[in-house]
Amino acid sequence: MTKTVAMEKMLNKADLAAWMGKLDSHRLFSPALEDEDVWNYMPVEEAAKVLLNHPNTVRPPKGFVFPQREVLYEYSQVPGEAPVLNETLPDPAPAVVFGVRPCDSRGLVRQDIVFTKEYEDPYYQGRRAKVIYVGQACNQPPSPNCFCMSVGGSPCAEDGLDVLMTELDGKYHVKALTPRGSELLAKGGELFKDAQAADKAAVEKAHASAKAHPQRPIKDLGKVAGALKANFDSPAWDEMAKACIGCGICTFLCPTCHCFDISDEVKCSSPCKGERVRTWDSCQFPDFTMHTSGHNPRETLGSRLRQRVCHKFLYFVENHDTQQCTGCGRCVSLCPVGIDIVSVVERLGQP
Amino acid sequence: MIDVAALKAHAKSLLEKGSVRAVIGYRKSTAGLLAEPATIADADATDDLIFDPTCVQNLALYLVNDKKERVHSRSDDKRPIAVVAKGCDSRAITVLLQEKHFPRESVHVIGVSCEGTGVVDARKLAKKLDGKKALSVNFDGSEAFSITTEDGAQSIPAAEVMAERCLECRSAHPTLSDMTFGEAKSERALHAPFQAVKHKMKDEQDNRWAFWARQFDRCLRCYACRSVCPMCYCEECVVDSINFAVLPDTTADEKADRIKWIERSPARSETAMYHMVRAIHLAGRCVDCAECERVCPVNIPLRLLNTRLEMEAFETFEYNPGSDMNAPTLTSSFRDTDPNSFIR
Amino acid sequence: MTKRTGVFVCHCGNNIAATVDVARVAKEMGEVEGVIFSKDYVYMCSDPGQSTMANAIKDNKLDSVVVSCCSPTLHEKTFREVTEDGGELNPYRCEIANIREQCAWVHKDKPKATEKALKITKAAIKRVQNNQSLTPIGVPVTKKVMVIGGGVAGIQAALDLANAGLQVVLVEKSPTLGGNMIKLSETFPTLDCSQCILSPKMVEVSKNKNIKLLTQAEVQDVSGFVGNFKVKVRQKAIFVDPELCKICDDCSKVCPTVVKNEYDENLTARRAIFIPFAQAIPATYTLDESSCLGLNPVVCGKCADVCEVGAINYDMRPKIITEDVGAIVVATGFDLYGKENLGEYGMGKYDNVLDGLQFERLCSASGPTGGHVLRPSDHKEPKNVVFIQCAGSRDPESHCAYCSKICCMYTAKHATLYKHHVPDGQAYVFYIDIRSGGKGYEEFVQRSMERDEVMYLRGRVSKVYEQDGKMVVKGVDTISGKNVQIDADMVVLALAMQPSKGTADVAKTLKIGRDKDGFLAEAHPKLRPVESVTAGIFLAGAAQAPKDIPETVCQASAAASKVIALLSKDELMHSPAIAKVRLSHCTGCEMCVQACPYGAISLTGPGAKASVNDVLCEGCGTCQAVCLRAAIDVKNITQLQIHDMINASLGV
Amino acid sequence: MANAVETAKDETGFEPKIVAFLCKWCSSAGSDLAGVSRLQYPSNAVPITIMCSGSMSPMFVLSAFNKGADGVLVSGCHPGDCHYLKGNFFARRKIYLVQKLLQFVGLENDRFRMSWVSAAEGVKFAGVVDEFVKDIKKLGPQTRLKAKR
Repeated sequence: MTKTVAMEKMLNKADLAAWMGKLDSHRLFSPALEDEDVWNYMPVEEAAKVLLNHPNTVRPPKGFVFPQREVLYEYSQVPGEAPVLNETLPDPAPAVVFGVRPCDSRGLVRQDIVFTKEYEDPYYQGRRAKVIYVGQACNQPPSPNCFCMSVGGSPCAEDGLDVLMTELDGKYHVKALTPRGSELLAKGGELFKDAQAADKAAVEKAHASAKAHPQRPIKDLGKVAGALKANFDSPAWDEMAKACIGCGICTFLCPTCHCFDISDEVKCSSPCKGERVRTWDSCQFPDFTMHTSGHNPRETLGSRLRQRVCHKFLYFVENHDTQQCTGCGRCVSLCPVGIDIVSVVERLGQP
Repeated sequence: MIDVAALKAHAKSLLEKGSVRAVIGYRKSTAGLLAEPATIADADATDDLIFDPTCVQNLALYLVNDKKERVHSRSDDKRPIAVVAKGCDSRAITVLLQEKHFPRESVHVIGVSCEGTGVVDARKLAKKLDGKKALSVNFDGSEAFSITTEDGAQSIPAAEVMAERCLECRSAHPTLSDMTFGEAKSERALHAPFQAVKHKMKDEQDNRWAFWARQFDRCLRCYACRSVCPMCYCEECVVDSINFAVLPDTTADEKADRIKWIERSPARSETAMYHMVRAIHLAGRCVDCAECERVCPVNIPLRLLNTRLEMEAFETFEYNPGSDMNAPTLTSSFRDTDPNSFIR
Repeated sequence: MTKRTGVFVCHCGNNIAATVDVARVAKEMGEVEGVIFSKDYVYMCSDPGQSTMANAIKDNKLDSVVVSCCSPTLHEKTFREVTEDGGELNPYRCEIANIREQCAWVHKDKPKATEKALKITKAAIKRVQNNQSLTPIGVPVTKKVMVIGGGVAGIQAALDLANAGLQVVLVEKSPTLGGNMIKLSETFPTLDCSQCILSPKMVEVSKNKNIKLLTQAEVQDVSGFVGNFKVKVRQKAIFVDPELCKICDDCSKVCPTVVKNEYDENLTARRAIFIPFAQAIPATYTLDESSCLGLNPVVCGKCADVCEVGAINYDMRPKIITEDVGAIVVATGFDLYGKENLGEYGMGKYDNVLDGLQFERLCSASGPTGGHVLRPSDHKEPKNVVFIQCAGSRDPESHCAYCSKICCMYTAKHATLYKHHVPDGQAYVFYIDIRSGGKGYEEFVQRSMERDEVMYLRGRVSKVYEQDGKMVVKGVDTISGKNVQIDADMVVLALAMQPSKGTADVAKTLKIGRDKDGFLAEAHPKLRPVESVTAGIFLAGAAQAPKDIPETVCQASAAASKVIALLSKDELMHSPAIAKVRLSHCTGCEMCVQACPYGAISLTGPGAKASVNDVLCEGCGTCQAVCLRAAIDVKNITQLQIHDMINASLGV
Repeated sequence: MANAVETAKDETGFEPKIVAFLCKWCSSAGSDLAGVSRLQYPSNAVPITIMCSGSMSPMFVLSAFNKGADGVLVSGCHPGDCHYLKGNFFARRKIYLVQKLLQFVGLENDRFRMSWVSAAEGVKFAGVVDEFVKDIKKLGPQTRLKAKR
């Protein structure tokens, strides 16, 4: 990835709405309350109301590029004739997503690996090309269960972002990280002032203080993969998964999880007409690995917990040389029964 | 006030005597304030057991899971399993017994009374503490919780931070148990039963639809509500993508002929259908443990939906789920005097 | 899923074709997935239509067939036979799409009706494509019949059945056969003596080797199904051995207990040990436990002391008798409408207000007065008698809504008989209408008016009371429009008929329905009037509806002939379209067991899962709807099939 | 807003799609009688004959709405007249619950209806369908539970 020279600017908090106003060629999204207590990325309806003071959103922003439902193609067949397939590649209007936490953008980088590295998924890429991510550094931990630093990230990490904003006293420090990001800043024109040395110092201070917030550590991250491999057959998996209810919260809300299922949605049975769709799936669901024969290689909750943890800390590391966990803490906070991936890694991922 | 030490001792003696395979109870979690369910087979580990207002989960679920696991493991250990059960949990166990899900002798119910209060609602508590992190919550008499934060302990009227369902609970004392800890307090519903449902019913129908459409629209289809529900013990759910329950003699046709009532897409129509099927299948079986609502990551008020028909069961059909393990179920019985005027 | 479906669209002449574009239906259905043959024809049910269908099935190797035509109640059987006989295909591979009664006949707009016919037919195609081949289930039958009730209906049915060579168990609640009919004096319109015509039949029952008579017995429990019922009968102890009893009456003479005699409608008394009447069958004395001083020689024991043959045995105990039978005839008869309900006519208050049956006893030679009409209060001959019809009948506000059917005739008979007994007396009849349909009935009524000078007054009686030894009857004659007052010596009420007291219990035990008035419900009011809704259980006599003797006998014989036809086969064929459990999905929650109207489901096998008794199951699908796990389905109308039909009917 | 416009537009030529689940022994026979009597009623209701109203699974109702039904009718034998003794009593309780749920979620009350129609009530059957179609026409198309297809 080629890195352009970063462009650092300052924006008055009060001018955020004005900047957004100049981006009307794009659909704008920012974290907002979807319902009581439910933070989600919502279309910006009134820029003045965007405060960017959100805790961690319930959903990560992965849906912009990997929606829960993607139509792959439409099919139809007149009896006696050949079936007609009509590929439906997405062509969304360009969008800017504000307020993306660095852990989530790091999740995006991992999604990129999955959907572009070995196989270039046109659906993913079609959307990815149209979304610009404006990140926001976490001056305060947005969740009590943050552990980004334990998995190689940081509250001000820049990977996957086009722009990183850091809130300073009454201002935002806005750093363009990609050409797309620079363009975005350019649209703001006069609203942005060049960052001065004092500003840069303030940002560094803010970032340092953000990094200083205590997080739950994972010792020896480099040895976790090996340890997990060694503990593959440990009875502790079953024990730790005893309380697991087998829902999809941890995976659906994970910024890196990317598994899907493909099914046909029949619109009319005769003449035959329908859509082939790809929808999110979860390794925690009992039907995920179910064979037609009735055999299920991952029948137990323990084996499914192991799959989730090993995928993130072992298999992905082996295949792509990085963890597939960015420490957002959603799976820990939202697990109905307190299954805690950090505890699991501590217990089975240490030599 | 429940004597947790006595509870631990009872669990310990059960395991020491070998009269149960394991004890399902609560222990402190590393993930946050709320307790986590613990299945303890080692007598020494019973010291981890707790019982306080953070013990929100309905442990009846783990009896269902235990049954599934045992089928898989083909264990021939016939000893019962012990389970800590609050009033609502014990009602759930009663419904499971009523539906012959397991025999009475296979479970040793350690009843715990919520006495005058109930369990906390973590969201309410977080609001009440205004950002401060609660480290522990304990019963403080029959009307208050003692809450510890970094700033020390404070007593808060329980009603302010209690789960909604506890406020409407009609029987906080276990209806079925082999051993009970805590006092039976009969008068305790702080809110009128079905208050929330009745309030919602007053809305205009179009507004109600707007409300539910908004809820259904944000459903993730993570199925946490189904997974956490002790009554959702079907081998195969209407929303599952494939045939689950497969026996050696299941034919290819049977597998192919799986009816797709609901698509996997998180579209409003499909999500609405999923939640309504669940609600109708829970009619007369829902014990209002409200776990579905608690676990929902996007706060869909599922308790409101699922108690709607419980209200009918109770008020129209005089049926109270979890009160009698020998009664026929709500939908497999009828009375000549059932409502008829709604029929043309 | 079948792959070679044939569709046959019937014009029904112009009946369907006038409103449905049948050619279009045939064409469009030909394009539905899996349909390889589709044709319309002017009359599918005609011979050429049937052969078209049979040939098409064979020639195209069809594996499923839809006939789009009239209601399946008319020709489903026909087309399934064609499928099987001509097409050599399992008949359950044929389904009917009703586009006549449910479409062509009820709509006028041709395009719209055609749209609907397309949906109906497509739904049937979707259904039939998932039909299985089924074979009716053969069940061996028990060639034995139980008849419940020993009145004229039960007697007639039992005799007909026994004479056809079937074993019969005749169960009667009271100590003797005869029912209500044996209490009658003469019968209309011929005035032959009731006892004279019924007694020989009663004797015939007792002599017939094929009939086992159980008196003082009641059905307690019924299980099983058509062809194979198991009936538990509880027979009271009678404390007298009928084999030994010589009917000498020594016991009765010494019995110290006197109670009202129900065989004389309480107009006389009997002892605790008694014989109902001289011709009673079985011909034996019987000891009524409820009025006996104690069945104990220490307390009384007089009857046992005097019985020379030692027929009396206080140690007898009730017996539970279990009978396996193939069919059941229910003939539990009628009771009169409760007297207590008719306070306005002074019934039950004044001795001289009688009901019809009491009047019969007064007229009967074997009755309390030896056949002389004397009024109960003072045994004087009444000179003015008022007969009131519709006492309790045809009064939806306060009594029975229905017409009891026989009262017009028996009141005419009563008035006539009275005149024969008391030629100088005057009979008055209050009536609403006179319903005298029946052979010789109208003539009989006319004769009572003209020859016997019975005074018919059209109108209701408002009040009956006693004054100076007379029964004052106040009413209105609606023809003259005048108020009428008659100072009568006696009043006779033609009380409504209602099902006998035990009928409700019997219906519950047998699981057969009753109508709104409590009479036993027939399977079809016109076409199946002697069958109950439960296969193998038949109805006879006044328990089904008010009826007179000839009609009762007709129905009894009809029920018997239905049973004879049913049991003429060695095996009964049961519909194979029954429930089937998917064991993989069943969790054994027992909801289906609780809901099954036939008790056809039980939990069996390892893991205690639901299992359906093929013969008990009627295929209603109640189990299917209560099952939360889709673990039970009715064959050939499965949830998958209904799902597909819903889609088809919505054009999805 | 868009919905309101669509509804208004459709009101004139709107032909509701109705699924009518009829029990075989009473209501289907009753509709046959309506046919034999040549009674006229709107063609919107497509009959599906089921064995007994007791076999009416709530799933069928929900599915019909999901598949785009504007109205669903369930019709069985009068209480006490069930061919299968008591199937309709189970149906009555279950349908009552389904109806309450649909209403609570906000589906218009008039879209789901149950009736008792005996084999002798051809006139009643025609009346029930006629009235149902009229009521649904007033409501316009059912959009709330319908899947987008």
